[in-house]
Amino acid sequence: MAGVANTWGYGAMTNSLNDMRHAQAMIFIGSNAAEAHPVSMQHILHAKEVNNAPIIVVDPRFTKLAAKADEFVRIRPGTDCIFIMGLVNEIIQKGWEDKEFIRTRVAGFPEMAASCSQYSPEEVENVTGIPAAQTRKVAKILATNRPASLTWCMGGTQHHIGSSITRAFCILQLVLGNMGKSGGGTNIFRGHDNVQGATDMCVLSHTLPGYYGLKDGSWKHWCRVWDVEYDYIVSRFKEKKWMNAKGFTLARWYEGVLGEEKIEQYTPIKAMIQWGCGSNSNSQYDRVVRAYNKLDLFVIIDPFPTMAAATCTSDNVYLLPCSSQYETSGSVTSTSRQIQWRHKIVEPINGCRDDYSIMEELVKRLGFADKFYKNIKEVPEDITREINRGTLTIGYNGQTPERIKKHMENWHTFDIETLQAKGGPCDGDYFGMPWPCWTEEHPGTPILYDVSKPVAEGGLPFRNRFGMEHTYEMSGRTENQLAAEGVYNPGSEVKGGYPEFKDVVPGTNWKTDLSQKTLKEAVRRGMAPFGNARARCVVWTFPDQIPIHREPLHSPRPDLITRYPTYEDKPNHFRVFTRYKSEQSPDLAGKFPFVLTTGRMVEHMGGGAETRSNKYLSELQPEMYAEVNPRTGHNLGLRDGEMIWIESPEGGKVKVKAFFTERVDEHTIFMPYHFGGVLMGESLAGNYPAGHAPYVSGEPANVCTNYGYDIVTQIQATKDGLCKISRA
Amino acid sequence: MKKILLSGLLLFLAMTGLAIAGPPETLTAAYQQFNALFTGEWQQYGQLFTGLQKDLFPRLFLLVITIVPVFFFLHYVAIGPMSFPHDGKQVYCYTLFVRIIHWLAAVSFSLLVLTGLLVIFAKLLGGGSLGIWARIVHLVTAVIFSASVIPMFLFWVREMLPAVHDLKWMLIMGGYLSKEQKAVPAGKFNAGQKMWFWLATIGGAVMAVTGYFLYSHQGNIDTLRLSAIIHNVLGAAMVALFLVHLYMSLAAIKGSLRSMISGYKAEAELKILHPRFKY
Amino acid sequence: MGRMKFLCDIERCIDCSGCVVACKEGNHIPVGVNRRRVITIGQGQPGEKSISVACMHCSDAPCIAVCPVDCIYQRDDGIVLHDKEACIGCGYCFMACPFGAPQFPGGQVFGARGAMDKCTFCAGGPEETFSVKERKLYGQNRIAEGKVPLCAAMCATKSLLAGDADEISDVYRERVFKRGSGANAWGWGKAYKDK
Amino acid sequence: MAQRKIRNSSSVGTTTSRVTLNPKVARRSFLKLSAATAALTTAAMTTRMTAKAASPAAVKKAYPDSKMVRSVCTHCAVGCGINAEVQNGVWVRQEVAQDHPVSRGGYCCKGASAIDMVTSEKRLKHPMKRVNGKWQKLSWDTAMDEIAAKMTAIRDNDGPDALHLNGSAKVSTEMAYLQRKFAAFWGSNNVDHQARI
Repeated sequence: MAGVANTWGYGAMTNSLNDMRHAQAMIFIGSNAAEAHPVSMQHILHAKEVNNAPIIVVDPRFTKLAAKADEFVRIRPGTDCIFIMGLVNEIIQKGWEDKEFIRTRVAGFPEMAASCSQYSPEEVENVTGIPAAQTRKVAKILATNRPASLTWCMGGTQHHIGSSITRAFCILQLVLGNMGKSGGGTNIFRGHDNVQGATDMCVLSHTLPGYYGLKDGSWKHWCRVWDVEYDYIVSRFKEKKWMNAKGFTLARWYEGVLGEEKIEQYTPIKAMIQWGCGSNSNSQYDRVVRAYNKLDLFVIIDPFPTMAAATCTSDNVYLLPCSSQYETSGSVTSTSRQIQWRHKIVEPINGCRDDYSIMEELVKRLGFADKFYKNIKEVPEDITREINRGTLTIGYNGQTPERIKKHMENWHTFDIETLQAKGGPCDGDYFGMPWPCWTEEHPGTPILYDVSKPVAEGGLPFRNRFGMEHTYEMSGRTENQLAAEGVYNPGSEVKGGYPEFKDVVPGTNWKTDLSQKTLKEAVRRGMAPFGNARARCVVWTFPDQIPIHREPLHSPRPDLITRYPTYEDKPNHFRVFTRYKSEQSPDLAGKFPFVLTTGRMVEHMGGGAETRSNKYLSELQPEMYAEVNPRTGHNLGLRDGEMIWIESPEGGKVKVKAFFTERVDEHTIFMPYHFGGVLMGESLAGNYPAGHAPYVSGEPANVCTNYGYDIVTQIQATKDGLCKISRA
Repeated sequence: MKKILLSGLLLFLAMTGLAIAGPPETLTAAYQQFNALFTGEWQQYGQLFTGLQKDLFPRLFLLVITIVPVFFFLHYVAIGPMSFPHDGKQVYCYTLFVRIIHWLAAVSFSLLVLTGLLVIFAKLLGGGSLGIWARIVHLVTAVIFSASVIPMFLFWVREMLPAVHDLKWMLIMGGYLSKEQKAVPAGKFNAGQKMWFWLATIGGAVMAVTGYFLYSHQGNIDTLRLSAIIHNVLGAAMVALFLVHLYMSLAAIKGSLRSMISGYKAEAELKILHPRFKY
Repeated sequence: MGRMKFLCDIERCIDCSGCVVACKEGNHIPVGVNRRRVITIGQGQPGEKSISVACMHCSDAPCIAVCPVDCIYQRDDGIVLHDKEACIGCGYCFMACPFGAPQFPGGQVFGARGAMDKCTFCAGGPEETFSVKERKLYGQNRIAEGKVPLCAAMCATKSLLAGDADEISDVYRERVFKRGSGANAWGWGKAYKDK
Repeated sequence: MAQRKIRNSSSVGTTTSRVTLNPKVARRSFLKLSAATAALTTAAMTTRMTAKAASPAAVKKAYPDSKMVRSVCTHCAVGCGINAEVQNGVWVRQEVAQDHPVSRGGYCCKGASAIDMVTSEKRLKHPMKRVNGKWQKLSWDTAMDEIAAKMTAIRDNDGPDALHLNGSAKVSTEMAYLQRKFAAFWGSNNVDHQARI
């Protein structure tokens, strides 16, 4: 998401699922929507059937989505960036780019075009394995069918160059001029039901809610929202410098426990609360397990015992049964940025408590309840109101609990094509008031950066977030970052680019003005509070200013490592030393000849604690397996259905059933990552509380996923590791 | 029988092989593949089974259990049972072991027939748990019968081998159609008994195999369909011969029941019915 | 009264098993019994197709013909139902069925099959409508509520259609027409797509 | 189920059995769960066999006095609507949200079994902790007291950064906000959730 946010302002799906009905072409890369987001397929197939929109699926694996594709492009894992930049190059070479869009709304285009010219279709073929003719064909399809919608998921991001890959996707859409248009956009399908909401609330170690960051000004803003003295919060930290330092991440927190890598923190991690978070989605899972057993205190809060409860055999582990989300209420943000109210269906089942009351009990005992709950009396509605008050950056302020509930009650009044209510109490609103929703009268923004609508009716330009002008290192050219003359939303006072709003209330800007006068003023003048700028192709704060290809840390192509080397090692990457150059070695591919990639299956979800505890879903998918191409299997002397060991270079290994299928090619092994309850061949069924072990168990694929983390976000690289296989 | 079963199986395998050869290229091809996967060559065995079960089997059994008794009733009235003096010399024909095995087989077979008919005519009795229990009893007795028929086969198989004089016996219908007591061409066992023996043992084995398929629902669907057809046709034949055996032992030959209890047969009887028997 | 039918649009089926679980969860079907199942052909290869199949509620249903206890019957609207209390579990309907629809839960004495179970088109059984007994033996009776069967109602991509034959064939015809035409005149999308 | 998929639908390898809906096929690799069905009581056939069909006039309510609660599926980010039918405080069935603008009543297999999240037998029903390697039940108050005391001790001895909180993308936005706020009040930036990976 960081890559997307740094391109045009916000890191979220730009259009909506329903809007994909208007696409003239759809390209999916690293997304298996048919399994991960099955219901979205009704809109996707609608576009395919009614608009005759070609579906292009780029994936290492012939997925169930690929079965619906018009063009299936089999790509080597981890080479998405070069393929997309190759497409961009091909489009520019043929002159198919949207020149007017680029002139008026895109920054850094010549620099980017110069950089990507190195990726000819032939070079793309050499690196990715995609025939040059197919790259050309895809470029032609995209050029002749506009607008095209681009979708990616974890297959595009879980690489050590994930932030470059996501930017490449954005650049492709900018070059084609597909942004801010119905039927176009970058439609990033989020995984969990409320990833968007939780990300917006920034349960993240590098920022405060609403993507405010960790700067002093951000802390002061939130202290004002919380109605608590800034000094009090400072006093809660060890020293003030730790307030501004990014914390450990979910991907590598365990390094803080194990002490095997150099960490940049005054103390190792000794206690851990895992709240609604299945553990077996972590790569190098065997190391995570070691960390669990080294903790002084480990609290698991979940409706079902997660695999963590079974792997941690030391005392000091607590299991708190919280209720499911159907037994509590609150808002939830879907991938289309729509906010819906999840009503409580039944009371928490006997013995369980909902999340809010667990939090309340904990905070009470830790002694800061009065400050923590200062403005929160009615749970959860008052919390929503506090969010409305403070989260100005992404326009979470118009979605009051009352409005969200009103939308839920009247969901039948919304039009399926536009998601706009026709008449009724929500007349004119877009379903779920997709953020930004600047005021309580604002209908929500169904399509980000759409300049064809007035701001008050859901239009927006690109965000001015990165200054007024910039001089590029590579060309020495200086470019104005604001949008060109003539690009504005209907009714805007300024008929061109303009900077973000500030000092409407003196001393504040649109992000920190709690009175929200700035937002209202901007909307009144028909302008976006965050300004009107260009989307950037060059992100000068990133290690790669323009997306370039770098071979995966564990590359199956040693010959390409010198040409496309990885980054230098990064000593303090979210408080932990992270290896890049010292990890990449040309010798590895000889010993570990297969590429290991992971993914979802439709029957299970995440770590699978919920779905493997469901008897019907367990019945449908009762076994862990690894997909192996029959040719590979037979060459290794294996039989279909036989048990095999899969080993990673880090020493993690799993014993799984070989499933021969041509879904994967001869160099690739695929495993679903939902299973748990078995570790390196040993069943942990006895470690669950009696009677609560899930119906089915299997090896977690992530024991085998390799070392490797994104240079910017530290997302784990689970999709392009190496492995070897042998008969068990 | 087994050959038919086997060839059916092979045919089926060949068909499955065809059915899953590669992905479909057109919608029509896809529909054809789905048809092959699901319904298979339903036209071949499915339709055959449906037709037979719908029109033939219940009527066949009804015919067997009505016509055969009626025929015997007429025989009993018109010709009457054979009767031999039992005060003469007694010949020890059946050892105790043979008799125990025979009775085990007899009781279990009777139950098999009874429960089998219960299933076929369950409609008249309302079905439900009665039918389910009939099937369970059918299974248990089938196991007992199978167990008892193996020793029976072993100790009688030599005497049961067909001989030329059996043809003559068949031509005169064993002499049962006349009131006159005249020696018929037969060894220890006459042709009728031999028929019954072979049907009960080999036929019984086939019934056991097909019955196992039907009960367990193992194997592919066409095997099940063939099994059901064979089980029914063979079953009807066995019920018919069972009734014959029942009539002979209980009514047609006075005292034959006693011989299977005591093991002794009257020499007078043997002279007429089993003259070639060297005791 | 129309004729109730199922129609699975294989161009849309994505093998998500939503129909399978909707049926099981809604009707409390024991594990191991599949009133409905999704089958895939050509898995992992271009041309992969999936289809969702259950009892098709045939006209002249072979199962009705072969049942030795006559426990299977057809309603006026074409839905084929059966009486579980009369069924003796002989399995003949399974052998007669071209679609392999009838299911037999195990677990009886000596592994005997219990009464047959199959798709009821969410129309319950011969018991009193909405009675506890009907719900326990056959599941929901949504037809009596005026609702479509769960599998079709919950189909993720609206691939599976259920209902009055005329209506669903209209829906399907319209889809086929649109696929051939794009949004404009018939055949244009295919014929003149690249100008 | 790899095995089933191979057997039923793969065109690679050898297949020896035709696809049927035969329960045996599913049971073979799933013995653990085969549920027993009670023997049915006997009943003679009666006139119940006569065909019956519902006419619109006969439409009535399957669950009298039930109410519909609108909610959202908890599995993926599509945000499918859920219509939950609740009778006397019990979620009796999941009704189809046919008019939801995004999902139009559609569910995948996970969403279709939403009710199982509440009814699953595998749900935990007591706070537990490990004592000498064995799970032990304890009351909510004791559990929370012990956890809070240990957290305070760790904070006093090692500092607030000795705690890491892994929050969730499966809770409501409000709860996610509280998780982040909690980390701030606790005095650490060691907080993260699944969006990272």
